[in-house]
Amino acid sequence: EQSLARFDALIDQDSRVEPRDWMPEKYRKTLSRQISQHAHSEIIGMQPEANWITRAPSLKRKSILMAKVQDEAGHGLYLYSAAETLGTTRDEYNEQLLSGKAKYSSIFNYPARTWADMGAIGWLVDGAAIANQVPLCRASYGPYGRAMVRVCKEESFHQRQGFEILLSLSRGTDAQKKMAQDAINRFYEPSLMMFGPPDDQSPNSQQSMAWKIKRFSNDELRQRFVGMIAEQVKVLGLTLPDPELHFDEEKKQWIHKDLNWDEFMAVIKGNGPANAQRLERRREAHREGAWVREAAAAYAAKQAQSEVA
Amino acid sequence: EQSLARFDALIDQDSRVEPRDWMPEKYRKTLSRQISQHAHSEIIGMQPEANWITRAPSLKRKSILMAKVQDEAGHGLYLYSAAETLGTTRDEYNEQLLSGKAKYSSIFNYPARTWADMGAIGWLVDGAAIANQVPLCRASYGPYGRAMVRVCKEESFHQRQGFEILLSLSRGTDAQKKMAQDAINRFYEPSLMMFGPPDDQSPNSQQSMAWKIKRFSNDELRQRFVGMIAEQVKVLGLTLPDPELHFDEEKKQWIHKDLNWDEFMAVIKGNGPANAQRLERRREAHREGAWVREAAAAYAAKQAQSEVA
Amino acid sequence: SDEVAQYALTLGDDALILAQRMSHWISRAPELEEDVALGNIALDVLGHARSFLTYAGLAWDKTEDDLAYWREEEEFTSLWIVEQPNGHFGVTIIRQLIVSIFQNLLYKQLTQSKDETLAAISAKAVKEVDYHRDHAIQWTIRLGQGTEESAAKMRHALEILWPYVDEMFRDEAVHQNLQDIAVLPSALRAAWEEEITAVLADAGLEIPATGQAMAYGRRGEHSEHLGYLLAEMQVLARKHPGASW
Amino acid sequence: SDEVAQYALTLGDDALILAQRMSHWISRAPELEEDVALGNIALDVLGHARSFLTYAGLAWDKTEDDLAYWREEEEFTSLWIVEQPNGHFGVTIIRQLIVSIFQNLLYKQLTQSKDETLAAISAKAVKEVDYHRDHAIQWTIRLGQGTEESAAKMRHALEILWPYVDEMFRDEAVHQNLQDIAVLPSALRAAWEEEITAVLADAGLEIPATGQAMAYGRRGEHSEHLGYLLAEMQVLARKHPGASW
Repeated sequence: EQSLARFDALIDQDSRVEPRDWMPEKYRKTLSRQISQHAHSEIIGMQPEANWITRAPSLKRKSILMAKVQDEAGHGLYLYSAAETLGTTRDEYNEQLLSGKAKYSSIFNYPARTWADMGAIGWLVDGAAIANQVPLCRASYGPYGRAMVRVCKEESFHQRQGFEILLSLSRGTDAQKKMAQDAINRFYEPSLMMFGPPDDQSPNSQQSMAWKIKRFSNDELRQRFVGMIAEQVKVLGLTLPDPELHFDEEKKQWIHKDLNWDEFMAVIKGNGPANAQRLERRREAHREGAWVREAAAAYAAKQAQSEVA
Repeated sequence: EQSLARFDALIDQDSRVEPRDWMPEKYRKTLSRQISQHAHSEIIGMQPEANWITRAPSLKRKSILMAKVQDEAGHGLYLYSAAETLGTTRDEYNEQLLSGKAKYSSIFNYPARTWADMGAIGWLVDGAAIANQVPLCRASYGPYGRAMVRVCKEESFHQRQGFEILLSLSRGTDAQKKMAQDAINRFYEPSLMMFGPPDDQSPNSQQSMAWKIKRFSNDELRQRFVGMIAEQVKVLGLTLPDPELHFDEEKKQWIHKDLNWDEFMAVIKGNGPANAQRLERRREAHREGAWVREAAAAYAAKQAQSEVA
Repeated sequence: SDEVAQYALTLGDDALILAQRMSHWISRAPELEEDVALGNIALDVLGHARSFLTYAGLAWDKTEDDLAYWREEEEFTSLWIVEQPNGHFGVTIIRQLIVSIFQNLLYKQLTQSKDETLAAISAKAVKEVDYHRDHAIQWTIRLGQGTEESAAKMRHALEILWPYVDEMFRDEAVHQNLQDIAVLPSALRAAWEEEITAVLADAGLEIPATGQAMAYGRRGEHSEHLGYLLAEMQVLARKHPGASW
Repeated sequence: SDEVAQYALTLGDDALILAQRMSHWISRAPELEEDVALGNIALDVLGHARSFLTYAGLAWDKTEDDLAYWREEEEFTSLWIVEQPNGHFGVTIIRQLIVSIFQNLLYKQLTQSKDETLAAISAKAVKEVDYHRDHAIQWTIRLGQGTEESAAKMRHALEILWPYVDEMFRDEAVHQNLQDIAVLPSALRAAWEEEITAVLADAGLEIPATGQAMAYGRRGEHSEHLGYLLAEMQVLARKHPGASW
């Protein structure tokens, strides 16, 4: 009882909960799921972009893209570290991912079909991620908040790079412009859905907000994001595939077209275009790396033994 | 003694030695080595051409090339069958190939660098092979002679196709012509060396000729071949990379430049450009196919058992 | 007509991409007999591709090579199942099982098409595909029942490939607009399922519980694999525009 | 001068092809830490490639991208060792061991070059390559001494790659014409052998008894692998001649 009071006080005072602190089991579980999903998303999210590293059309872009995908592996690493402080190991989290039990951000189940997707993913997907994540830097759980600070810094860099890719394309040849517009057309709606279902259909959000894990509702964040990209797309001289999109001065909010939540649910359930491919690639890397990890462990054990002796 | 007399009589009468017949151990060994080397050459010889199947520049050429490479697998199969009649199994022959103990035609240790190599290999390499092989259709060992009849029929088809590839290139764009000439430049000398060392440095040839396995000497065959291609290259409007090449009216023979026998020996010893790659590819196919062969054997055993029961 | 050509293009594209995948096996098979068998299959399927593409090209004044080498990824109409990588031998066999049973039913039906050329190409193709189907069935049973390792590999192959089954049977405008000429893929599904279920049962295997990919190859929306395949297939031809070979 | 540019091109080409190979590992490594490490290495090496190619291009009024994307296979001067496929992780590690020890000695020496640009690029590169070398050494020891399986895989990796060692140390005209500017590869051989022999000994491995391939990448005569690599690397850039990205 005293513990709970202390926990509630920490939350009330906008102070940080740390790994050593007592916390309600459901708080732990919620965070464990959320942080590990986030880590999984970074890892799976490497794949659509890795798909264009070997084919990047200039060495500069290749270099930037490699650095970005590598950053994502890094984000995965420190998010797993944050998640591990909740008492579950990285191997266990990884097992959840490989078995299909754990989720990751659904948007990575869409294929990266053209080079322009490197731009759209950076601008829209990373953009939505940042909108989601900036408030998480103040998340009540200390290790998560601190990990997010690092992640957000790099992500905003990535978003700018994505925007630059689209900007170059939009100022390029007709084929390049067309490629850029096509990528935006494909990623617009899925990126809006990255914030999750509308507030009235998102039952878990309330508790997360009470715990100060989440600071804004799905719809609030979506509003912020769609307003931002509605402005930025003008700089590109391109359009968002949403004729209904406008700012309603009365309601003081952005009105966008209805989103295809059926598709969203189908993708989450494993029926997206690339779910099977993404998971299999992860499993393959795990399977083919098994002998390496075993050898490294065997070697470490021998070393430990010889140090003892 | 009676057996030997009978064997000698068969050879004398230009009759065929058959698997059931007694034969000198050295005759058996010579044939076993020669036929299996020939089979290995067909198998390894698939690789340089397989290198261009997925990139063939027209669907017609792709189709012809696929059929050709597949024919080579077929040749390998019936040559191994002929070789097996001498008392060594295909698995044993294969083991000799994979371990590096057995040889195969050295020319396949050169890379197939461009599409024009498909032409040069067909015209020069298959051409030289045919010159070697036509007399083998009358080889004293029955199964070998009969296998060669089938092989030769298909090879001459392949040679014509190779020539046609070069002909198309020679009538094509400048880049195509250049590609064709370059391929001829690279394959000319190695193809002349396919007939083996000059007669005065080829000690085993005498015995093979006495046994009527071999019907013409290395130099005789080389003469025939070089005379043929010297004529055919004119049709292509291209040149052989041999300024010394001419027919000596007095000696009644073709004079060609000195061949680089040091390189020939180095390639045989395993130091050609592609020896390591060729063998490793074969080993890889063998290694990765192991589970398939094991499963097939296990299934066959189960079937056999259930038929008995 | 343009519509018939569009339909022939879908048939040609499936065959072309599958032939390209299968041809990679030549010189890499688990045993020599399979180098020959897989090579034969690849050659047959390439033949079908050439017939269908040549026919499609007539409507647009294009050759088979124009269509194979000079279209961009989004202009190809192939199914995702044929784009999937070869993987190990068992993956290739399961892909062949899925596709050749489908093609066998399809071509058989197409011999009844009111379009005489499609009917004639299919009449020739169906005999060959019948052999491909048999080859895939025999190997599925052999590997499914062979060793524990081979059975596990076949289960894995089914899991990898099953998500691309639904797409094969989706009716698109290209089918619906051509009554009595095209075959509605959806109409083949029951027979296909019956047949493959029986084969898998013989092999001691089961239909896996996977999702179904939102795959729209017919509309030019392809898996991430196709771009690599085309880059390799087209590289030489594209370096020499206008050249004859 | 043209000669210095030619030399810079050889350095740039080795780095570019190696970076292309290494970059394929990102998202496929045996553990996340290696996704990061191999990605770092690829990124460093790509950086070296860009510096050398940019420098080479100055002599010919060409950009790094002109040189990377618009040359044909026979114009590339890379060594066969960097063209070799990644294979399994152990093959990549042995390739890294062979190449990074070589590059470390080479760049160290090149910091003394009379050509100031080459010296400056090398001074930066040598620090990074020193880390690559260390990474390869640590993994060689770990895998050589790890399990029986890993030791066998490392022996196999050595057998596959050793045939391409001689080529690294062959002096060509491009080196001989540039006294005090270029490093003679042959001069590095003794130190390289000493170092790699010691590492292999620590790992319980040995120099294998393989042949040496007649490899002449410096003259534009490449292994069969390079064509595929370039087709993939160049495909997009070549579809859009003159475009900026």
